Amino acid sequence: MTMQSVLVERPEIVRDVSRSTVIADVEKPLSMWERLYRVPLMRKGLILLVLAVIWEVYGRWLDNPLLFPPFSAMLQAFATDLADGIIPARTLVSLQTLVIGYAMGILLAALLTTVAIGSQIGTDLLETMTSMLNPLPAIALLPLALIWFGLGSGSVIFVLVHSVLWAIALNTHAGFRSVSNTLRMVGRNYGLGGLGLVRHILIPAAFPSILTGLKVGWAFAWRTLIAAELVFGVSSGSGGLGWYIFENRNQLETANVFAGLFTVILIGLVVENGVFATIERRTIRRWGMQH
Amino acid sequence: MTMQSVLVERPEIVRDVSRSTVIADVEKPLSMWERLYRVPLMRKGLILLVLAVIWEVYGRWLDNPLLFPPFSAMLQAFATDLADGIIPARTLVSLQTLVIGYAMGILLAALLTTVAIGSQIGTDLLETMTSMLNPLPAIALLPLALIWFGLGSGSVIFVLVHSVLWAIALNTHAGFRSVSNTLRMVGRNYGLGGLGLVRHILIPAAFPSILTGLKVGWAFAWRTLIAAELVFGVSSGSGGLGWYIFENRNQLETANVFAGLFTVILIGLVVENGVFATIERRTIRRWGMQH
Amino acid sequence: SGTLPTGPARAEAPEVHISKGYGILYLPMIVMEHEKLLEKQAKAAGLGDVKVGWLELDGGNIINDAMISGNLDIAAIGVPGFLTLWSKVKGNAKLEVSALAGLSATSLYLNTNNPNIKSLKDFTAKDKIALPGIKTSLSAVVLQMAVAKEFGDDNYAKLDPMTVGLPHPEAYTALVSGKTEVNSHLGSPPYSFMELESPQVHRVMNSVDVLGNISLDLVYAPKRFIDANPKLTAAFLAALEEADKLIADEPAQAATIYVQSAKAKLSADEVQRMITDPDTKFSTTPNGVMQFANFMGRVGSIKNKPSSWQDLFIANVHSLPGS
Amino acid sequence: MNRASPTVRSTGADAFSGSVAAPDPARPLLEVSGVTLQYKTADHLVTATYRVDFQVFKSDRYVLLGPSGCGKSTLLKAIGGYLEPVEGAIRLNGHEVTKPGPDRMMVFQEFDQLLPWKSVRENVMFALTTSGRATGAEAAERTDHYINKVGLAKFAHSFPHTLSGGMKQRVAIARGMAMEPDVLLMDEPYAALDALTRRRMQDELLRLWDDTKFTVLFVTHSIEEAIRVGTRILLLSPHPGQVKAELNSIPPEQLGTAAQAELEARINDMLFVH
Amino acid sequence: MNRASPTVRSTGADAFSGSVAAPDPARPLLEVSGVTLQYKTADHLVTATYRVDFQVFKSDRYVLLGPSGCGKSTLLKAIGGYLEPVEGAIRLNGHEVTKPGPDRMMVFQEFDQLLPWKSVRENVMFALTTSGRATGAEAAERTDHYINKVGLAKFAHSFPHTLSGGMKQRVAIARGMAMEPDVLLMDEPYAALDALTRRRMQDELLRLWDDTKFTVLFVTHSIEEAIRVGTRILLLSPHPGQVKAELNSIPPEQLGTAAQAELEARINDMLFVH
Ligand SMILES: Nc1ncnc2c1ncn2[C@@H]1O[C@H](COP(=O)(O)OP(=O)(O)OP(=O)(O)O)[C@@H](O)[C@H]1O
Ligand SMILES: Nc1ncnc2c1ncn2[C@@H]1O[C@H](COP(=O)(O)OP(=O)(O)OP(=O)(O)O)[C@@H](O)[C@H]1O
Ligand SMILES: [Mg+2]
Ligand SMILES: [Mg+2]
Repeated sequence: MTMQSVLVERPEIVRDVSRSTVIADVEKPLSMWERLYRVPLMRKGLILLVLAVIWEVYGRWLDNPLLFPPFSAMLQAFATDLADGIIPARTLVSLQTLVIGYAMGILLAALLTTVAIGSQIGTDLLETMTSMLNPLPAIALLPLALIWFGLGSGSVIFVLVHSVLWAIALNTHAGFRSVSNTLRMVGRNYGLGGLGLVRHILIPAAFPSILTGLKVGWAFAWRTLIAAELVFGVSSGSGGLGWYIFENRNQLETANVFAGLFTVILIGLVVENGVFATIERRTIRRWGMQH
Repeated sequence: MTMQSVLVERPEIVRDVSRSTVIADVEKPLSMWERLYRVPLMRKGLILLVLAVIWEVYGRWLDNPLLFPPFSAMLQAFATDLADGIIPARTLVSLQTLVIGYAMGILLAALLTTVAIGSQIGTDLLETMTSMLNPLPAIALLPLALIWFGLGSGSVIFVLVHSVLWAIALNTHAGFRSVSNTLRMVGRNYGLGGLGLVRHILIPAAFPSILTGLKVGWAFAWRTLIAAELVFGVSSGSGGLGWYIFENRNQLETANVFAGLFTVILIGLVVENGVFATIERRTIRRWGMQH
Repeated sequence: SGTLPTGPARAEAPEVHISKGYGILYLPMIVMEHEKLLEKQAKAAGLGDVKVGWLELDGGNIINDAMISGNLDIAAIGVPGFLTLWSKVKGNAKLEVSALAGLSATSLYLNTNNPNIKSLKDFTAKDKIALPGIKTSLSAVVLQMAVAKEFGDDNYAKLDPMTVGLPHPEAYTALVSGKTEVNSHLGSPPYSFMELESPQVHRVMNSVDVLGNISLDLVYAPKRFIDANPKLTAAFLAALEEADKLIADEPAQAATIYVQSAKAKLSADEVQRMITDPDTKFSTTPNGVMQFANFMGRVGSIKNKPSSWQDLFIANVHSLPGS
Repeated sequence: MNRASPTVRSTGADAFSGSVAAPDPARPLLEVSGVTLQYKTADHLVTATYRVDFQVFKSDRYVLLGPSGCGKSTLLKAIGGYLEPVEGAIRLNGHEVTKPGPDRMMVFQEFDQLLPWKSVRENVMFALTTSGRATGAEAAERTDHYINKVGLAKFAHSFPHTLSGGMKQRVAIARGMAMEPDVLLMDEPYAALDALTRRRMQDELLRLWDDTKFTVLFVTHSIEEAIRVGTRILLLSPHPGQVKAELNSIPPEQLGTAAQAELEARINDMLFVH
Repeated sequence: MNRASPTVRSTGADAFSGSVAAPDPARPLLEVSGVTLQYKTADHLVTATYRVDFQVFKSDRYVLLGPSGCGKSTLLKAIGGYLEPVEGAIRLNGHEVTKPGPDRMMVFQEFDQLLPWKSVRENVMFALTTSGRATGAEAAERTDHYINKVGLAKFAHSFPHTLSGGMKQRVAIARGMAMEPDVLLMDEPYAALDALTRRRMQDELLRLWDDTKFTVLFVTHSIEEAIRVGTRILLLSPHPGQVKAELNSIPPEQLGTAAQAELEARINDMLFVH
């Protein structure tokens, strides 16, 4: 019989699977280096070290401390102004404004995307507004900001919201629209609709996109804040990090300028690895939405 | 028998399904209004009209054309400078720089995310760089830009890349990481890996996220360009839209300032509805990835 | 210095990058560009066809940065901005800079739409004075100097808490429209003049009355450039003189040039009125630069103080009646 | 049209011989009449079902049987309220179905119907609490009961992405049953289950039915399962789906007898030959 | 350990009686020895299979049978090269499996295994061309051939999201077969198919096997299907999966006879009772 002829014949096997088998927890042994490599902080620390060394070497080679000081010079200025309490005070001022603007941006984005997901015209509204307003630079808002909020933090927050809102709204909306039809149907099956659907289904399901939006928004909030603190005259004395940078730049204290920027970098690292990474670990990574 | 007692009994039915049944193409009739409402351009046009009316009314009510001219005044200035060829010329200059910077940003983002998706340390590198550099305002790059590219479009492009790169990279990378394990496995089953996997599997699968990144990047490129054209100045007569806005601001031609911004808005609308919407329709909508 | 081998082919730089600013205070540079005066003078000095790249840059920071990074050869800048850089790089042979000549002097008006303000003494915490940049910009330093005159050196920063940073056009708009909390502005022409055309606005102070008709802007260059290009430097000075002369002799033509090259919407007549204003002076002779230097030295803004104005300027102009 | 009006049955493969029941026979719970369902895609129009009529009465275990792609899932989705018919109407208790709701709980065919951000237990519990079908202690109790029934007590705190395909489907079944809806719509719920588990689930369904007499609409591919689980079986023709026959199943005590084999053969013939 | 070494069979449920074949019996194509597979999740460690041994010889139609969640998919993924065993080794042609490749084509259990951005035809064709298994006209020809075989010629230009669950799986099957790999790994490929379509697919598989004598590893839930399709059947115990038995199936001519019923009963007993 040709069909069986190619088959290797062998005896049947029947085993007694004792349910009591103790199943050992097997783990592959790892080398020291592998174990260190597995700690994200170690890897990132290494990267930071390499970057700092590059900065230092390039700075020294350039030998133009007025334009680009080496890492060590910056660090010294940073340490001095940190000890003086100047940098912490300025950072605090900036962070306050930033957090308010950021939070308001998130709120407005939530509102806008909720409206957008609810109807076709809502989607059109969001798309149109975003494509129109998002490319506008802060100076476009200057006149309106002056009329509506006057000088000072009101206007800065207004500009911050502008820089945060659209990026978050775009990401959130795209995330919402990528949510699988099945999950949507499941939610509606529970009787959810409108806000309930957004809150219980769309937001968690689109969380990877939303997180990206929040990250991008956070970064742009910083950029805008630093720039806005210059444009929108801070009343002197009340300035934040942006003002600190500007002031030192005017006085050509370049090391201090970079110390200010370094503060921004540090905050960025802390927020990424402290806040965003934690959220990611507790949510999308845990839910199997990130690979 | 209790089990059957609750059941309604009824006769069996057997039908002759003739395969030749002509299946009519049934379509629900739509009212005129519904039909108009279905055309995206109509809806968006309506929204734009409403916004223009609000602008006009608010502008007139404010009655301060120096600060915020009504829509009609702006439109007049726009028409004049359009006819003069000033706005087209300036727009062209800006667009050239913009497109180069944008394209380079995309390229670098592609490179970075490809490296990032390839290994753990790559991911760390991207995450670290993004969280560090993304919040930095353009002035942080100024010294390096001046050293490396001098004054002029080289530096503007450098700054543009900075404003585009991170947002696109973040979105792309998050998109890559959200691609389902099954699709990844399918790709690897074909023998794809590294660049091949990125190109043939990850990019199309993460396309909704990538598109969002491109949109955000595009908007921020504009913002940055307008601001950067001021910082890096112009060699005689070669200014772009940013410079046009700056000039008119200095001359207190507020209507023209807004005409410049209006140009940015128009381009935003055209790009969104012409380019991005088309891409969306031909890709993710067609592929059932957007709902 | 100046010992570079001077072959006939490449005696001095074949190309020079110059930055001017935006506005009427840079008129001599605008005229120089428009009339190609530097090219003319360079040719006359036997330097052949020198290519001149003109740039428009806004703000002292970027000008200084561009200079330090070697992207500029000659630049016009506000006096305080120059002094800050000069003091900072003094002793660093690679980066040292020298002023070439004075550029312009004009009046800065402190205008307000608050009828209660008659003098500097009347400003209260509620008032906001707009300046292009607080504390360190040209206007800010001029205000501080005026305040120091009024209230004594120790109180030079008395009004600083009331200042806010706002570009001149926005400040003008704010003042004239009266819709915002900004009610005062230390402005330069044309904004300062235009503000006064509004019935609600009046002048509190004229900087010329308090500080004299001092130079607000000057022209400077890196020492290395000056040393390597003595003839070109001289040619530049000559071109500047010629531009100044043209402005003085033919104000109408200068105004037309300004309107043309700045694509200003102002009429030539208005411009002419501004440039012939008695407070506005275009001269290579620096005037009152030491006032700035002394003041900034006193309040600690600069660490290296020049002992005389000649310390700041190249030898070519030392013989002028500067101050 | 030869649509049957519900009367006391007298013909057919005499399977049910119990007494005639109480519910008003004139009023079906669910009435699908002349329903044509279509999908509009970018490229063309796909007709999924064409003028389908059938009626489901209270406590029916109604089975939809038909070849792959004939529109069973689409029909179920339309009844669930997710799709609007382009022709005809779907009525539940006499009211036209316009939107989804927890009275018609759906078990989808897809594996991604669990909320990935909720554990197995939370998935079931959340359905109960948000829909308001149960709250507090009752919800918790019902949740645990049904998770136990589908044999996933050990995995109650696992997230969906760590489950096998069959386990995911079992969670969806537990969720559907825990809701104790008026109509349970199940789209091939047991397709991913092994013979043993499948049998257990079928028995569970029948036991639950004995308790609560709920109505279920059940899509399956297996003729055997249709006969085991269903009281009435709708046969659909291939794409686009049209009603081919509506048959009565056999009572449980006849399972395994010649009656089953006979019905199986009959259905087989109807589906396979045309 | 009582692992069987492949010898000429002499015991067991005497089903195969053909002549002994040519291939070197000492060298299995695929050798799974002592394989333990685990998943590390954020919360805990899940052991999917524990010390599983078996050997697949060239041209085997090897069936994995076991309850839901016992680790069948996991095992298949490990053989596919996606998972590394924490214990034991998987060898293909004597070489340890380290990464996936087109020599082991996989048909996954999930419905989302088609590339959504490619039409049905492109999905199959792309697999052939990127993996280099076929190019140009040959690829096109093979593609059309297999799409036809699974009955989707009419839908060749549809995108996956417009297909029903069963249709998606059929595309995946067509893709897997078109690749004509050394080993075809199929994870419940027919679960979403109706009885008729399923039978057709099974026949298609057997016909193809007759032509090319490829090796296939097949996960199924249906004992009947295991017997129909398989030449050798591996029974796994519930979670975590361990080898319970490895049986020979019956030759096709004995299908429908008492031999089949007997084997079915035997497997049933082994799986259901322990
Ligand atoms: N989203 C969609 N867009 C367009 N066409 C679709 C869509 N979903 C299903 N179809 C088409 O509708 C028809 C019926 O699909 P449906 O999913 O209802 O079939 P089914 O009977 O459930 O099949 P299966 O048993 O394979 O699940 C098919 O031809 C399919 O191609
Ligand atoms: N990604 C994962 N992370 C953690 N655990 C997993 C993962 N995938 C599967 N498991 C676990 O591994 C075990 C075996 O899963 P597997 O998918 O291999 O089962 P299966 O035999 O294919 O079941 P089914 O027949 O239901 O598909 C299960 O207990 C499951 O919970
Ligand atoms: Mg279906
Ligand atoms: Mg499985």
